[in-house]
Amino acid sequence: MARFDPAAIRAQFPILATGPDGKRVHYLDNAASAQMPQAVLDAVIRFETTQRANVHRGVHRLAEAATNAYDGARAAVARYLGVTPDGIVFTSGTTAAINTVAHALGETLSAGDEIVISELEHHGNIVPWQMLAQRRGLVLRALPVTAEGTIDLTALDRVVTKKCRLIALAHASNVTGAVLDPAPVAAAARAMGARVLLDGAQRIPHGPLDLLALGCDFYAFSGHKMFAPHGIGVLWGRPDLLAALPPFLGGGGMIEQVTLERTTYATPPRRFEAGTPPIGAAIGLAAAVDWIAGLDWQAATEHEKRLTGRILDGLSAITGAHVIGPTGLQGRLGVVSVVLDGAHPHDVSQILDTHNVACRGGHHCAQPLHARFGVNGSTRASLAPYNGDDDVDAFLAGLADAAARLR
Amino acid sequence: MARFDPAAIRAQFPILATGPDGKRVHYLDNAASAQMPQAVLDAVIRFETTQRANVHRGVHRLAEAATNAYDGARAAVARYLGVTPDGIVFTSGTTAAINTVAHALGETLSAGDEIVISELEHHGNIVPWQMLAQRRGLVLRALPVTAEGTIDLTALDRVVTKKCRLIALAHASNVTGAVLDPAPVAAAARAMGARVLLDGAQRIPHGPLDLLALGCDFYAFSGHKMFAPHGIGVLWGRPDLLAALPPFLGGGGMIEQVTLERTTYATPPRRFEAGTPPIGAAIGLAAAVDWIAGLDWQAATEHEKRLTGRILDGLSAITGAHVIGPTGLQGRLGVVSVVLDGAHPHDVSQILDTHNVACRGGHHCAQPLHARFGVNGSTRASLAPYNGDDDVDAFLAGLADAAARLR
Amino acid sequence: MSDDLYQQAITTLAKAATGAGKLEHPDACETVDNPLCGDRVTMDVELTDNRIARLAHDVRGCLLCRAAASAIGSRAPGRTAGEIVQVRAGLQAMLKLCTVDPIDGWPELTAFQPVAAHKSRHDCVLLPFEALIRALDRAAY
Amino acid sequence: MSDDLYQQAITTLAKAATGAGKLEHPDACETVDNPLCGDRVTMDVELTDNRIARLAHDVRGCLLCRAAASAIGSRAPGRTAGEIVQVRAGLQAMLKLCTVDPIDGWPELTAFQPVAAHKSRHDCVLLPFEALIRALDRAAY
Ligand SMILES: Cc1ncc(COP(=O)(O)O)c(C=O)c1O
Ligand SMILES: Cc1ncc(COP(=O)(O)O)c(C=O)c1O
Repeated sequence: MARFDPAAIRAQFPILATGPDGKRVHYLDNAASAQMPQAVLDAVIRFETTQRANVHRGVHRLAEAATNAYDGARAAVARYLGVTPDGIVFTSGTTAAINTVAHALGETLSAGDEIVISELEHHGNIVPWQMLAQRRGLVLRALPVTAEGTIDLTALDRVVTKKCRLIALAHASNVTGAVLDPAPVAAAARAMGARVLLDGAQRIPHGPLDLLALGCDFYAFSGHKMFAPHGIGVLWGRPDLLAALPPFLGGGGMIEQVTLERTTYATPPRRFEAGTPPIGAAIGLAAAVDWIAGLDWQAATEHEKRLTGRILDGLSAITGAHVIGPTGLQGRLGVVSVVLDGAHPHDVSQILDTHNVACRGGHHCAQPLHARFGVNGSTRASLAPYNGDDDVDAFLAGLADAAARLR
Repeated sequence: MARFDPAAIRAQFPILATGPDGKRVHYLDNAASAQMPQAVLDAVIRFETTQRANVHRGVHRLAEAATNAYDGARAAVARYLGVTPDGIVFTSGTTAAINTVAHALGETLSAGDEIVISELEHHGNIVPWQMLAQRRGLVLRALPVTAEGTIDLTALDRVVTKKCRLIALAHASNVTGAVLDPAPVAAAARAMGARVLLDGAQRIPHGPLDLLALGCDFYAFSGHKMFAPHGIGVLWGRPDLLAALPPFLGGGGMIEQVTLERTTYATPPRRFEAGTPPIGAAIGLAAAVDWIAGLDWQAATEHEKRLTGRILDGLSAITGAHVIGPTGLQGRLGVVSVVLDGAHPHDVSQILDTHNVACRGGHHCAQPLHARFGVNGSTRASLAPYNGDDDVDAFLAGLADAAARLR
Repeated sequence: MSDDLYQQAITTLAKAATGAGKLEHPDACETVDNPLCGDRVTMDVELTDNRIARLAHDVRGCLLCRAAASAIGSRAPGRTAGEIVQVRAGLQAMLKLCTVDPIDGWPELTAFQPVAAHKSRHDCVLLPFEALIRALDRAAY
Repeated sequence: MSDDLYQQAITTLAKAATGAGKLEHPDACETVDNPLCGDRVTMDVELTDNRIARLAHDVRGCLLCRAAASAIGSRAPGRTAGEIVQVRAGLQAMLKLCTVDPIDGWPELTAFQPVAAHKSRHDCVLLPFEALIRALDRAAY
C-alpha cells in the first residue's frame, strides 16, 4: 500500500476544509468529539428525509423502513464488534451506558460489596459508582496510577478482594492515552467472581477491536467520539448477563405487558431501551462504523503512532513542558496531555486557538488523575486518522508560543 | 388572514413530497413521530459541518461555537415556553425526563408515600412510577378514565390523599386526544402538599402554551414529536425544586468537584445533564421551536380542529367503527383512535398502508387504557399542520376498505 | 404489493379458524406473547405415540396470526414435533429468505409469501408455530 | 482577535499579582469555584467604616483570572461594597454587551475588552469580583 494519506481522509470532512482565508482548523480535540464525515451526515439526512418514523410499533412503510434501519444499525455495530446483536444496547452515550450498569447490576448488590475503579477514570466512570456505593452501602476502591500514567496492575492483588463484585476501568485513558491490558484484570475478576466493565470511549475511535477476546462482561462507548452524532452510545453486555439483570429506565418499548398493578419486561436489548430511541443518531453510528471499517487500520495506526512520536519529540524541546502519561509509544494511543510550567491550560489552549489549533485545556473530567500528578489541568492533543504532520507542527508551534508568552 | 394552507407547510418537508409515481404518503402517524422540516435539518447540518465540537469544557473556536449553540438552544426552548433557562434540562426524551424525576424526586420519598397517575397514561408515565414504588415501598394510585376517554377529575377527592407526594398525568392523551384541565389537578395537589408533573409529549406539538399558567412543577416532552430529531427531550422543572433535588445520572458535566472519596454537584440544569449531551439534536430542537413559533397557531389550531371533525364525521359512516375518546371537538387534540369491530389494528393499518396512509395500529404504549375499553389495541390517526383534507379522506377511504375486507 | 397480504386465501383460512378452542385434558398448554403488538397465542396439545393426537388454539391476534393458527389446526394433527419444526423452518425461510418453494403437505402456507416483504409482520405468522413447538416440548417431558 | 487576550497589559497585571496572599485576621474570607474549569479564588477582606481596609486574594486560575484579581488588589482598597458591585456591573456590560466605556477609576479593566468575544472566558474575569462581593456580603453581618 502507498503511504497513508490523511489529506484524502480529511477531504471527506466538510468542517476540516480549508476556508476562503486559506486556513483550516488543526483539529486535535478528537478525544472530546471527533468530526463527522460526509458519509455519516448523508446517512442521517437519508433517514430524516426518506425513512423517518418511530420504530417497532408501526407497520406502515415508513415505520417499517425506520425499524429496519434501526435494527440494521444494531446489527452493523454488532458485526463490527464481532458480537451478536442481542448484546448491543443503544444508549445516549458512554455515561448513560455506565449508569445503566450501575443501576441494573447495582440492584443485585448488597452492603459491603466492593466495586473497583482506578485513579485515572473519567468522571463518567467514577461518579455513577460513588452514587451507587452511597445508595446501597457498597465500598468503592481504586487502583493507583503509575508515574507513567497507567493503571498500576501490580495493585490488583491488594485492591481486588473476595468482596469485589465489579471492576470498572478505562480501556484507554482520555488524559494519558495509556491502553489497559485487560487480561490480568479479567483474571483477577474471575478469581473473585467479579464482573469486568471496560469504558471503551477512548479506545473505540482508534480502530477495530476483538471485543470477546478482551474478557470483559460490559463495554461502553459513545458515538460522538467515533465520527457519529452526539446522543448515541452503546452498552454491550454479555447476553446471558443482560438477561439476568433487572431493567433500569421504565417506559415504552422495554415492556412485555403493562397493567396498573404489574409490568413484565421485554428481553434484552429492548429491556434496556426505554422510550423512543435516538433513531437517526443510531443510523449515523452504523454509518460511522462502516466508515471506520473501510479504513486501512494497520496504516492508520502506524500513522497515528508516528504523529504521536512527533508530538512527544517536539514537546521535549519545549522547556517547562511535561507529559502526563507514557513518554514512549508502547501501550498508548494518540492522546497526549501536557502541563506547561506556570501556564494555565485555558490560556494555553486559547493561544493555540490563535494558531488555528483546536485543543482541549482543563481537567478533562478526570480531576482525581490530575490531583495524582499535583496539577489542576493539562492541555491535550488527541489524534484521528485525518490529522497530519502539519496539525502536529501547528500544535507544537502554538505551544512554544504559549510557553514564551505565558511565562 | 387567508385560509390556512397546509400544502405550503407540507412543501417544507422533504419526506412529504409527491414521488415520481405521483403519490405521496398521507402521514397521519404524527403522535408517534412528526416529520422534520428542512429548516430543522439545515440547523443540524450547519452544526455538524461548521460548529461541531464537545461543549462546555473547551475554549477553542469550535468548542465555543458549539457551546454557544447549545446554550442558545436552551435559551430558545425556555423563551418559547415563557420560562427561565435554568429550569430547562435537556434529556434524551420524555421517557428519560420522567425517569429523571422518578429517581431524583424519588430519593426524597419514603415508604407509604403515594404517587397518583391515571388509567390513560402512556407506559412512559406508568412504568417509572411502578419501579419507584417497588424500590421505595410507595403506593401507586390511578385516577379512572371516563367513557369519553378523559381522566375522571371527579375522582381527585377520593384518589389524592394526604399521603400523595406527586400527581403525574398526561397533559394530552396519545390515544384519545383528550386534553387535561390542569387547574383542578394543581389545586388538589397543592391542598395535599404534592407536586404535579405533566407529560406534555402530545400537547407540545400542537402550538404554544403558557407553561407557568398550568400550575405544574415538572413538564416533560420529546423533540421527535415536535418536528425535531429523535434522542432529545426536555424536562422542565421549577428552578427552586430542581435546586433541591439530588442528581440522577452521574458523570462529566454535572459535577463541581470530584475526588475518589466525594463529589459535589453542579447547580441545575447541569446537575441533571450527565455526560456529553445530544448537542446536534438540541440545536435541531431549537430550530423546531423557532419553526413552530413561526406558524399562525390560531389558524393551525382551527385547521386541525376542522380536520378532526372531518375524521369523526367520516367514522360515523363506517359501520363497526368506534372511537376511543371524546366524540366531540371540545377539550381534545387531533388524535383519533378507532376500534373496528372484528378487525385487528395491525391488519387495519397494513391495509391503510396500501392506500399510502401512515397510521399506527396497536396499543400505542397504553395497555391499561385499552384494557379499560375492553380491547387490545386501536388504529390511530394523528394530525400535524401539514395534513390536509386529502389525508383525512385517504384515511377514511382506507378504513372503509379495511372494514369491508376484514369482516 | 402489500395488498396481497389480505388475499382471499388468507382471509378464508383465518375465518375457518380450524382448531380454535380449548382441550379438556391437554398434555401441555403453552401461551406465547408478541410483546411488540400485545398479541397472544395459547396452544393445547395431546400426544399419542409422540404424534399430535389433538390440538386447539386460542388466538388473540391479527388476521395473519389467525390464518397461521388455522393452517396448524388442519395440518398439524398426526405430525411429530420434528416435522413441525421442519415446517416452521420452511416458513421462516419463506419469510426471511423469500424462498418460493411450497412446503410439503402444507400448501396453504404459500399464501404467506407476500408477508416476506413486511418484516414487522413475520412474527404474526410465526407466533402460532412458536406456541405449538413450545407446547410439544413441554408435552415431551 | 483572540490574540489580544494576552496583550502586554493583561500579562503585566497578572504578573504584578497585587494583593496576592492571605490576611491574618480577615473580617470575612470567601472561596468561589468555577466548576467548568476547576478554577478557584479565595478572597480575604477587612472592613473599616464599611470600606475595604485591606484585602488579599489567593487565585488558582488562568491569566485572565489572575489579572482581574490583581486589578482588585490595586483598586479595591478604600471602596465600599456598593462601589464594587457597580464596577462588576460595568465589567459585565463590557463582556456581555461589548460596551467600550472605561470603568471609572479602574482604567486597567479596559484590557479585558477583547474577552467579550470569548464567552467561555467571561467567568474567568468575573470570578475574583464574585469572590470579593461574597466576602463583602459576609463581612457586613
Ligand atoms: C403521552 C406520551 N408520553 C410519553 C411518551 C414517550 O415519549 P418518548 O418515547 O419520546 O420518550 C409518548 C410517546 O411515545 C407519549 O405519547
Ligand atoms: C474515557 C471516557 N469515559 C467516559 C466518557 C464519557 O463519554 P460521554 O460524555 O460521551 O458520555 C469520556 C468522554 O467524555 C471518556 O473519554
